[in-house]
Amino acid sequence: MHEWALAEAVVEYLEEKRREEGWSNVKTLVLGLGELQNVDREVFEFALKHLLSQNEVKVGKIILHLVKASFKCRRCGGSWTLDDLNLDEDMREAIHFLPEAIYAFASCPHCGSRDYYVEEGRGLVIEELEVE
Amino acid sequence: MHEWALAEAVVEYLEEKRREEGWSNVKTLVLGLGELQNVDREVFEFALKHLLSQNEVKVGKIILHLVKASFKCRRCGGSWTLDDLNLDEDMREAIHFLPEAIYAFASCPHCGSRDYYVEEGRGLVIEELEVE
Amino acid sequence: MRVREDPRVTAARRRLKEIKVIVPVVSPKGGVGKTLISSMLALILAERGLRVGLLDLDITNPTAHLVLGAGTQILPREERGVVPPIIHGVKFMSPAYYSRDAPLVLRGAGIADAIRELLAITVWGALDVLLLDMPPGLSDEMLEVMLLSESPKPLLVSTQSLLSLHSIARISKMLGDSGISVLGLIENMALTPYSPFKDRYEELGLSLLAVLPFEPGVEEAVGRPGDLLGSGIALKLRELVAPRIVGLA
Amino acid sequence: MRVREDPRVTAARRRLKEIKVIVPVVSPKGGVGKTLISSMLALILAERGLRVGLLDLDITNPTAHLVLGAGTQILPREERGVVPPIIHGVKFMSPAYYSRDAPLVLRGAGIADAIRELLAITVWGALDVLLLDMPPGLSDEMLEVMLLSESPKPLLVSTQSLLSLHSIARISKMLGDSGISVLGLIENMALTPYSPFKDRYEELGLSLLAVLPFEPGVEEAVGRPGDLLGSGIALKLRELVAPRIVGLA
Ligand SMILES: Nc1ncnc2c1ncn2[C@@H]1O[C@H](COP(=O)(O)OP(=O)(O)O)[C@@H](O)[C@H]1O
Ligand SMILES: Nc1ncnc2c1ncn2[C@@H]1O[C@H](COP(=O)(O)OP(=O)(O)O)[C@@H](O)[C@H]1O
Ligand SMILES: [Mg+2]
Ligand SMILES: [Mg+2]
Ligand SMILES: [Mg+2]
Ligand SMILES: [Mg+2]
Ligand code: NI
Ligand code: NI
Ligand SMILES: [Zn+2]
Ligand SMILES: [Zn+2]
Repeated sequence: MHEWALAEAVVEYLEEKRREEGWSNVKTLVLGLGELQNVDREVFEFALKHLLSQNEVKVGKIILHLVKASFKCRRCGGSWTLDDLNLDEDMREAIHFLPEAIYAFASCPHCGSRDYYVEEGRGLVIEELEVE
Repeated sequence: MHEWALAEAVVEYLEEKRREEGWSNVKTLVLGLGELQNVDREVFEFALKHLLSQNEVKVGKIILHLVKASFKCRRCGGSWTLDDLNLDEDMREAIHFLPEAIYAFASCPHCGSRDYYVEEGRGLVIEELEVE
Repeated sequence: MRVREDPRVTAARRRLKEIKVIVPVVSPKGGVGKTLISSMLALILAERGLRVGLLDLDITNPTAHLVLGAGTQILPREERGVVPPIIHGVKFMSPAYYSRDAPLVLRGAGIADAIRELLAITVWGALDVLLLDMPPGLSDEMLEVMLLSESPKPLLVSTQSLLSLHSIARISKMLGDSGISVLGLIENMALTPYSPFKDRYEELGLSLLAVLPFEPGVEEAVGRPGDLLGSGIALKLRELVAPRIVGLA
Repeated sequence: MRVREDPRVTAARRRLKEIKVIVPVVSPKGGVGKTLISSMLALILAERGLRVGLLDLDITNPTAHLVLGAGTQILPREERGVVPPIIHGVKFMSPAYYSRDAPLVLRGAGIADAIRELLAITVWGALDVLLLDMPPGLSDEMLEVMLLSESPKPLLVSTQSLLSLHSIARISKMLGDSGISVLGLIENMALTPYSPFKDRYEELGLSLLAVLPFEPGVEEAVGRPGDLLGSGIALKLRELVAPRIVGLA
């Protein structure tokens, strides 16, 4: 359940922002969950709500949405997604904790290069923060 | 006059693009000259036109414009420009050849950190390429 | 501010704040003994009863697990984060748990991302000391450490070679400019027990904590914490370096 | 394609295409002798009459100029690009000309930018061999080399330690996966003239070109090309390694 640590990070981030910027509540919080990190959405949402309930920051609406992972090769320019790779359970588990572990397991399906980047869908990101 | 090498790079780039994309001429070429690299505009323009005259790619209009250099600190978040730094002639000369040499000479004027990046105006960039 | 937009930065900073002393073991050159020294210091401080963590930040080429004989079979426990396994009294975290010892080829941006992720999710709990086994040089790894921890106390490692001295001078200048105070310097793999560069270190404002001899036998002790603790190097680290860290913790 | 949008990539590729063999001197670990070996090989090949270039790609910690005794006073000549000074017959290029030996702290993205710039503007002319003195590890530097040169022939350098062997296995797997054929391996700073890892190298498909002894005197020859060429290590490089490169050039 390292999803708790990720939820904690979001809550701590909101607290810090609030102190710095002086607003009182969050109206809407939009979080992107990168497909690569494969966060357990239910656990994460539960943790987030639980932590928020014990915290001073009040958040009105939480929107979570999955961001599909896409990759692009610096050598050949090719693109691909997770569906194009053969990652076993064990690898997916390692990547869950450390998304960069993917560089140990996968290379560009077009040219074999390891020199590629995650265009979108790496991990947890705060996409929008509407405050009042 | 390493400006020749930079002009050559642009011409070779246009040739390669033309072969790959199959167009015949460039209508407009817009180049940004980063303030940090401090390219001699006249020498560069002369070299570029000379090289183009000997080359198959025909370019209608060339627009060169200076992009002011700006920096941002990863540690304190502060911003600054070249005017805020005290770089002597010798340093400016080194930076002319290798813009990253600036990291040897300058740190963030707000907090002293070397962990900053060039937001804009590093070196030569192709900003627009209108072809026909 | 760009860095603040990343919730992992907030989380990593908070977690690192709970640690009394953070000691990145640094050198401009590789192969000078950073991994051996950081691992042995972690074992020695744990032996003394301190709460010690060791984090391998040589992301693309982690080797501290080999020195500790940790294997990568026992993975961190998942519990409100990832809880590092305890190896001979040391809470030990490494990217090797996840890369499974396959080659991890990453550009700097990926290295920085990996470091933020590890620091955001690793649950060290209350530690007296966290040792960081750094890769050679000053790049993304060290810049991330300087960004995420409040006042790291780098321990520099060098050899008795001129090239190494030259590079140590560069690195200590840069750390000084950034307002970081260096814990001290260890000269490793020494062929003479007296440093030929004593005066130079003084000029640079570096305190030479220990000169560790080249000890061929140490190679056989790699992977065996008990044997490492019995080596001549361990003796010196115990006497000359550990007390400095204990003093800060 | 992202990389093609950078005119420096086109220019760097064209310039590197004019060179017969490109030999990055690589190791996962630092301090194993890459700088010494790449500098000495450059001197040896030049002595044989080949047109040789040496480029220091250890951007944040360049030291090849110290080994060659090149100083950083004589700068490249500016002429339709930058023309590297010739040191003892070797066209020598280094970021140290521009960083003036101050500490250059760069994240990976800056390192990649610096490499592209240097490769786009350096006028090597027709070369038989370009040796690249690489930093330890596989990161931006090596990835840029793999991106910009068509078929580099890496020369791996290792020591007789288990940690180094482990890392060599990782690196050679990664290079193989990327379709790069390794020139061979040098075991450096050897304490025994016979490699303890011969069988392992064979399993990995690596040809062991030479075992270079640890030669304490070599330290004094650093900075003096003539003396370096007279060392025992030079003798071995001349006999066992140089012919392999000449054969490709
Ligand atoms: N004092 C020493 N005597 C003998 N061998 C040593 C000594 N210090 C380190 N070594 C060996 O040297 C090699 C490089 O050490 P390592 O700790 O991996 O360096 P780094 O982490 O700086 O690259 C390893 O094989 C290690 O066992
Ligand atoms: N065979 C050898 N015998 C003795 N000293 C050596 C030998 N090879 C390298 N050295 C010394 O070891 C140190 C590290 O070598 P260097 O070439 O800088 O390694 P790297 O470039 O891999 O970091 C230098 O001081 C160098 O002079
Ligand atoms: Mg190490
Ligand atoms: Mg390590
Ligand atoms: Mg080197
Ligand atoms: Mg070097
Ligand atoms: Ni989890
Ligand atoms: Ni110029
Ligand atoms: Zn590809
Ligand atoms: Zn700052």
